[in-house]
Amino acid sequence: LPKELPAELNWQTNLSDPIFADPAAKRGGRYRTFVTTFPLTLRLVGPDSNGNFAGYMRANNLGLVGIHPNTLQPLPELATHWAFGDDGHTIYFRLDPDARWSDGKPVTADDYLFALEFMRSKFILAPWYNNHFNEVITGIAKYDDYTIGIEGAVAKPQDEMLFEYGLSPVAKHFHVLDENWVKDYNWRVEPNTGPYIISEIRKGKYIEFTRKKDWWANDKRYFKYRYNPDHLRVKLIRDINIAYQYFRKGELDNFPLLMPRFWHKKAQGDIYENGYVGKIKFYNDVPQPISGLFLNEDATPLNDINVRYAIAHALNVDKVINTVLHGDYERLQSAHDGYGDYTNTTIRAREFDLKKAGEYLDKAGWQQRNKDGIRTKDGQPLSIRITYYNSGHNDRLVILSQEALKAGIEFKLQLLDPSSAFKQIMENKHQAAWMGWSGGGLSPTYWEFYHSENAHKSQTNNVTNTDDPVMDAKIMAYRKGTDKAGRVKLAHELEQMIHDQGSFIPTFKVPYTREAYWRWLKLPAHYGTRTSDSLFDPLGGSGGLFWIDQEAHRNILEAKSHGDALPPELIIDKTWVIAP
Amino acid sequence: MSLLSVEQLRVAIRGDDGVQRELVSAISFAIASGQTMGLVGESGCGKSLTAMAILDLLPKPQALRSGGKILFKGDDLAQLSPKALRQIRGHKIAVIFQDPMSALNPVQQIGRQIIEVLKLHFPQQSRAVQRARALELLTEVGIPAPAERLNAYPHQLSGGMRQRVMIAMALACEPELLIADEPTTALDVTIQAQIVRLLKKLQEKNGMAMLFITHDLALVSQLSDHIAVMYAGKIVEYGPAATLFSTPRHPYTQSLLAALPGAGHPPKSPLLSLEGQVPSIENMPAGCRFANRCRFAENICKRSDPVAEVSDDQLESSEQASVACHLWRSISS
Amino acid sequence: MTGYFIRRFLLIIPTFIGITLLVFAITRLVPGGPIEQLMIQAQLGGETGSLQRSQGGGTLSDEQLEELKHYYGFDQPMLSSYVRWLKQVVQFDLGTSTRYQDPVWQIIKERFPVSIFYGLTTLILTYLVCIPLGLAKGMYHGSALDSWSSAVVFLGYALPSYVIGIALISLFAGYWDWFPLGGFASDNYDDLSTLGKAGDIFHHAALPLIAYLAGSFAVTTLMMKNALMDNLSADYMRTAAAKGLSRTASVSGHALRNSLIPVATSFGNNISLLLGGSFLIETIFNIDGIGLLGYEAIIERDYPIVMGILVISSLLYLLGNILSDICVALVDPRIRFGGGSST
Amino acid sequence: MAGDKPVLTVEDLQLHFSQGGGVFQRRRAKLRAVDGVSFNLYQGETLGLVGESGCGKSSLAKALLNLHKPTAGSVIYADTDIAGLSDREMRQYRRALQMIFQDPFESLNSRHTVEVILEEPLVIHKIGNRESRRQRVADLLAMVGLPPSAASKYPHEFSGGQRQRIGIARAIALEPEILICDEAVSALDVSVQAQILNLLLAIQQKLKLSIIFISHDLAVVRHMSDRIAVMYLGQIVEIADAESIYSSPRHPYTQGLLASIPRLGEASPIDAQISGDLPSPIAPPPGCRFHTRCPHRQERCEREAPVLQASDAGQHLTACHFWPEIIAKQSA
Amino acid sequence: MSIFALRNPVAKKRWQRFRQSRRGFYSTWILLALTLCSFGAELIANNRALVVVYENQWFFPTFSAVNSGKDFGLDYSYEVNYRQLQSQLAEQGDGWVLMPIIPFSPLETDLIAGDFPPHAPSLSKSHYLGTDTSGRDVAARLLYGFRTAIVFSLLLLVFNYAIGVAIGCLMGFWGGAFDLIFQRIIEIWSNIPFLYVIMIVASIITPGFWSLLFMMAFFGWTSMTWYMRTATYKEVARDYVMAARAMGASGSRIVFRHILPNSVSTLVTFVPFSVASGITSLTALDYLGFGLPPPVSSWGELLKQGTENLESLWLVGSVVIAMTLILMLVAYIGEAIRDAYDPRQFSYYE
Ligand SMILES: Nc1ncnc2c1ncn2[C@@H]1O[C@H](COP(=O)(O)OP(=O)(O)OP(=O)(O)O)[C@@H](O)[C@H]1O
Ligand SMILES: Nc1ncnc2c1ncn2[C@@H]1O[C@H](COP(=O)(O)OP(=O)(O)OP(=O)(O)O)[C@@H](O)[C@H]1O
Ligand SMILES: [Mg+2]
Ligand SMILES: [Mg+2]
Repeated sequence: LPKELPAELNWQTNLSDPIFADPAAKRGGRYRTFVTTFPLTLRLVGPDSNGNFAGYMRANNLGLVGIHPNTLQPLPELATHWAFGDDGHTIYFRLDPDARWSDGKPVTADDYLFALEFMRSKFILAPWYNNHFNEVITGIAKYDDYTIGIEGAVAKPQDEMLFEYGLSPVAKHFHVLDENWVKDYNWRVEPNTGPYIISEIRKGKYIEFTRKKDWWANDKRYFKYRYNPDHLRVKLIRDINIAYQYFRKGELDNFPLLMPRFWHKKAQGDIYENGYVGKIKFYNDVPQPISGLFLNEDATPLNDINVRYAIAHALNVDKVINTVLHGDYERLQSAHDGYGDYTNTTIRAREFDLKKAGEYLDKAGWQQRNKDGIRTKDGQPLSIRITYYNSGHNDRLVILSQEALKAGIEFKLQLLDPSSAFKQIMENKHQAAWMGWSGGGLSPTYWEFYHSENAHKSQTNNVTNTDDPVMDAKIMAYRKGTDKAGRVKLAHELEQMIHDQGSFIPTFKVPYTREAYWRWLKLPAHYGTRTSDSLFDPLGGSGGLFWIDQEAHRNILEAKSHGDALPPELIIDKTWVIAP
Repeated sequence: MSLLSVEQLRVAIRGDDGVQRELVSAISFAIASGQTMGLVGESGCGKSLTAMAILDLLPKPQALRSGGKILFKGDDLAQLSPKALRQIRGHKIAVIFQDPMSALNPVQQIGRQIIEVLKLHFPQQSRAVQRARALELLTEVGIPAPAERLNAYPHQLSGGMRQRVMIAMALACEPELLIADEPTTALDVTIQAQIVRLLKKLQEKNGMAMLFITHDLALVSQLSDHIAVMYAGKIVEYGPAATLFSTPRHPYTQSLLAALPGAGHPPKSPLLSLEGQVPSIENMPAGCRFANRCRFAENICKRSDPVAEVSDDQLESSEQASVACHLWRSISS
Repeated sequence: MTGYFIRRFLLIIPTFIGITLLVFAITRLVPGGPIEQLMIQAQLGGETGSLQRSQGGGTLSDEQLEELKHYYGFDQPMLSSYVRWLKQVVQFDLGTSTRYQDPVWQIIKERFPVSIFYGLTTLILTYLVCIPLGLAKGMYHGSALDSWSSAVVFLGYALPSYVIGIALISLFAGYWDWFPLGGFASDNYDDLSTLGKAGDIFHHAALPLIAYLAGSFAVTTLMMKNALMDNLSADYMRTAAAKGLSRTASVSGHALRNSLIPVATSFGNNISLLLGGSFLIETIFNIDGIGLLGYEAIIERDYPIVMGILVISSLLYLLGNILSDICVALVDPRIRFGGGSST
Repeated sequence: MAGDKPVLTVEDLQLHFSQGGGVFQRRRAKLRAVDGVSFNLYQGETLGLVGESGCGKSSLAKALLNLHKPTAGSVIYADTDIAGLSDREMRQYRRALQMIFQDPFESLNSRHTVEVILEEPLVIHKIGNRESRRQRVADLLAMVGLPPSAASKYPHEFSGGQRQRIGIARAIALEPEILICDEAVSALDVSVQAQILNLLLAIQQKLKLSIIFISHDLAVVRHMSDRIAVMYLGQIVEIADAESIYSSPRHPYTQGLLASIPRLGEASPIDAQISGDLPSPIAPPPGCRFHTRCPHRQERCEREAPVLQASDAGQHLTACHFWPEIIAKQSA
Repeated sequence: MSIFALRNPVAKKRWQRFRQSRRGFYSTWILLALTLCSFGAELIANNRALVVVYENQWFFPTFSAVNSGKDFGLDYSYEVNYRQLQSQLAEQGDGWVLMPIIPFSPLETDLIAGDFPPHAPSLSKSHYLGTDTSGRDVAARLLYGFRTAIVFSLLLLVFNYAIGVAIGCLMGFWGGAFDLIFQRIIEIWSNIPFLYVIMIVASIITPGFWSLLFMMAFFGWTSMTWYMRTATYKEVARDYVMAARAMGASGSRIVFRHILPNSVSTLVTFVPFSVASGITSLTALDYLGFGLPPPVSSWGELLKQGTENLESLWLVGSVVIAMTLILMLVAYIGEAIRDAYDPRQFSYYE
């Protein structure tokens, strides 16, 4: 990073994209939702800071720039302007002088410098952050109180750099970094920059957020009309089925219905028929988790590509979708879906086809069948152990193994608890792993998953042990590329190679979100945005769009107590649906 | 008139197979005030059942009184209401049981157990009076340091003392009839002798009648005015203590006496023993129950059950005596 | 007698050490301890949240692993860290939770009131119901009352309590709305009057209590019934009858106390259940009790909490055993532990 | 009758049980069940052993057979001191020393048939093959007067007398030299008792056994014994041949005991009877152990323990300081 | 109640008394019948036909190796769908198929077009108790699950008793230091959190039938030990043991020939309750997901599905009714055995 701010920087900002909140939104009310485990800490980093409550905490910390949920263009958040250095891996930010911590102190460059120091500190006991902020972000410079520069490790396309190398500030005046930090800051409410701040904690019961009175960003273009409820109450309800009972009684405002069983079977009855509660299915367009069956190429007989292909053809994913999944999920066609241009849409996952499976197996020498109908080679039955950790997937795997048996392949299902399953997989002791990696970012990553440097080693993400020099070269080229078009091309090629390798069998994707909600919750005209994970997310970059209509609240309660029926509501929105 | 007269008493037991079998069949005897009647017989012949049937203390539902009358001062105990019967139990008729350990409540102080009877039958008495009476009773039965013993638990006493406590309890209401069911079987000879002396002394003092059950022939002969010999649920011979053992008539009584060591037998000489076994309840013979072991048995014995006959040579003396044997006349001659 | 109990207390020590040492060793063997959890977290990527999450993460260096091991105390050999732990325990310091970062004792203490409330109420209600019921069943053995109560009691015994819990909550809280859906008290508990508070707690406690109780009736009731039947046929009952006592009087005056002996024996064991609770019921009814804490601690490998609960529960268990003996000695004068002369 | 050489010599035998106890208890109460017993047993004789319940008769029997390891003293059999031998070393002597137990219900394993029960001693001592053992079992049954069909039955199917016969058959299966009958007939009725006594007498005749006959029934003991020893609280207080014990008992306890037996047709004598209970063997009274119940006790009795001795030259031994005086007083 | 034991008159008496208590006696027969049924489960619930007659050839698919579709002139080479074959042959008329009463295997997912699992009970579809969330027949899974549970708990019982009896017996027989040490060990043992151990094993191997069984036996033997210890102490003091020693019997002979047979018989009274607890704990483990691996039929898994899908009442209903039924039967048997062993059931009052 240069000592002085380079003069000829091209400062950019974005105040021209359409706003995505609804000006009709009304402030006020208390929004009630739930988590299934009570947070163990309010820290954002360090041990146990990754529970399902962490999202609420993180979403209350703005970044330097955000992403427009529909156009995917960068938006100003804590920075008003940004500019890129010549070397291809530095960015400069002009900070918004309006930005304030929740305790009223201004957010300045020092808080960013401190953030890096903080994230690199041993005291936070967060090795992943330590690594990330050492290896990915290599430097930070303060040019004045409201101008900073950040240097990343490698050159990337500009849009990716903005998010990869972006940084959230950490309130310097709040933290004392020493070996007691983890303990001392466990339950302290850290100053934040977002719209809400924790106002009440009842351990084991609920946590309540209250909207800041004069939030500094209230009238900023992309924050206006958002984050409407005055209070958010996050209740602890440990059992999801019980949580649904709470929702049914109106003690929760909405309930996610992603699971087919909830959408189709549970979400029925008078509250729906009488129109007190509405249902919505909203298609979105976000990177899909990389979920499927990962075959370990180091484990016989999976080293044989024919066997891998055969397994792919023996996997009746469609049947699973059409039965236990109620036709709700869709087939994931390739490893990386939902990445816009990067996604290679020409790739089709291998279809369930017993004939093809049979041919591949014959070719691989598994011709005989034993008395149970399982194919054998040299007397050994063709039996594949599938390691998984989610007992909720029993149904799916049971159907898959039934169907695979028709092709003469036996699946032995090994359900382990998550830690044990990961341990096994990380040590490459698995044969096939049924799992999903969370999807994210703007473009796919390949190095961790497919580069030979990570193959045949424990504790890497290359769980298929793919080891192909041609692929290695392309991965390195892709990693280094800054030109989007070139990277897209490489990504398409790599995606094809992964498909040809046959060691990852893609399974499902869920290109939508589904909710049930009491009708006093109001959504904007278009319900959500392209990247809405959840329509009733009260916080976050694409959230906070809904509001509570107090009058409707009264009316619905009244109608309910009298048993009056309102017109039922079922919305299916396909604005963002991607044609296959 | 006799105080208690039992007529044709029958007791049946329900076996594990659910079939009822008569274990005590048609027993009759009578006890007059101030008299002691001894009931002897082998173990298991039905002595206890007879005794328990009198006060309806049979284990239910396994055992039940299946017939007969029990006249106590003219009232049939078998016909009394449970409430009326309770008034008699412990008050007019008291019982001492064989095993003093299990017959006392192990978790209650003995004083309380004694006072309980008094409370029940003399509710008008004050606590202090009852306590004094308990103390007096313990003294009377010869328990050393009785005041301390009142607060003792049964397990803290020796067998002999426990049996004395039982006796004290039984005597608390000065009953008119005392049923003593093998009160000394669990005790040693020296202790037994003490207890027997005690009972005799108390009987003389209170003038109560006593039904004394044992299988010890010698003991019963020392204690009783009349003796009934039971065999397999029947009284086979009945008579005054003075003559019954000196001139036994029933072959069973005879063989019992012959089997006793001592008296007529020089040491190390063979004793006269009774071979065979008591018939089991499951297959009681139709005829005389002793027939299978009787040296004199004839055909008639196997066929018909002998009824108790009054032995006529006793008629002159006012004492009642009877034998249940077809052949007793020929045997004794 | 005192000597005997002193000896019993001393014997707690080796047993206690045995239990804790064994479990301590197991905690070292179980995969997925806090370090591995951190490794997984690192592997899967650090953050969650829409676009900003990354795909997969990196691995930890050996140096980092060493540091973590040091932080959690895993760098020491098993035995020496056990000794260190034991020393702390002796000074009433149960350590710090690896998940909550709070002192273990404080975390457990926070959950005591709820657990003890349920434990104690269950215990009391069990005895209040089972003893009279067992008595009635014993006295009227074979009657219609006996058969039907057996059927009901066994039904409760056969159904797992969590199934009962779910059924209850779905019906009475979800469908009919008679009871709240869970929790220990209303959110506005503090504003209520004393009477209101009690009512509120009962209102919340009714369903979980039924779930807890349903299974516990069978054992105690049958124990009571069997003991009573044994005593009804005891010789001293015949003595009581011979005294002229009525049936009720002799049962209440004699058989009852003797029949309580086996129930008293089980009393001490139940003490440790005071804090046990069932984590499934606690999950269903949203009760923040010790059972749930323990279960989560095991699943999440929060060893200090596991060990802390173990310390408390095993001490309670061991003391409960002694308490049982004391109870029995109180009910049964024949028992004088230690064999010394007692007259 | 009695041979001159004793087959068994018992000297100062003691058997103490420790009461209670546990790891941390240092002081244990000692129960002196047998406390210094000496006597000889001669070839072919029957030695009766009487005394009240709890005076240590069974304990003495078990100590003799090493079933409880004696605390002190010696039991000389075949020139060996068998007291305190280990179970393994003891095994070779077990053939010669056998015992019949008091309770015929308790002492037979109810899970085994009579055949198994009777065969067991032969199996243990590896006598004969299966065939010959079967034969022997049949012979034994015949000897004790049981039908051959009894072999396949279980003990529960027999009456008390029959069960005791099985017990006797088992004891004589190994043709022992010495047989200890520990209250072998106490649990039986008179009519059955007579059978068993006759059987024992017959077997003794046949096998030339030496018998120690334990009972608290003095009439029975008298009928069976050549010599009689009277025990009180772990010690022998009087030992003499049966005739002289019965005709001229010297020890006040023996006298009381004899007077306590009810006799057919006789009223019980009121005098010379013993009152009170047996003191606890954990804390036996000092001096003469009987002094707490003795009608003739004097101050010396409380201090000084009498020795078992014959004050005259005869074989009638008594442990009492004052027996000559007492006898004199009584005959007066 | 084996035949040889009945020769012993005591056992005979107990058997008689056992038969006296009607409820327990009938329960025994019902449970026995159910158990036998479950052992023959393949003949009751199976997707393979019992008999196929095709072109005058007889096939017995239940007992033979897998028949490929081609064997019956179908166009696929994997295992025949006999239900289809049945209707097909019925139409064509060149053969017939006899299916078991429940024509589904417990692992088979039968998916009905136009509806999503779980399917409600239906006679016409032969899903008498409906299907679970993967479309597997509930009745079939109940039956097979019962077999697993009963075999599991019986084996568990054998292991627990074998270890518990051996150790308890030795504790009672040797007494002293051995007794004292084992008392402590047992106390320690019974305090180990069981879930923990299951998790260790689950992390090293998938908990299968046998591993789970060994685990549970490893921690379950303690309760029997206490009982055996007291029983042995009691037996050792009895005369017949003394008699055996007087004959010169060795320690092992005394233990194995005398003490064990006498003290073990009463263990029968505990058997029903051990069986019940075996079944419930297996169900609980399955419910928690620490039990048998899928797709093994298990009641716990069905229960879990049922509680999560309360609106599909047949799921939770059938498993709860089945569990209640079995456990009630077991409890009644237990009562009857107790009555048979301990007949002192009388009072001195009416
Ligand atoms: N509750 C019962 N159930 C079954 N049988 C019984 C019961 N009570 C007694 N009997 C049987 O009745 C018979 C007579 O018993 P009872 O107690 O009257 O004999 P007893 O003459 O008093 O014998 P003992 O001298 O042994 O006391 C015995 O064979 C006994 O087995
Ligand atoms: N195994 C034992 N452990 C401890 N004390 C014992 C044991 N066996 C016997 N005793 C005690 O030793 C004393 C003598 O008992 P023993 O059985 O020898 O008496 P006994 O004369 O045979 O009595 P009985 O006539 O009742 O059989 C008694 O106080 C008894 O309680
Ligand atoms: Mg009797
Ligand atoms: Mg004895």
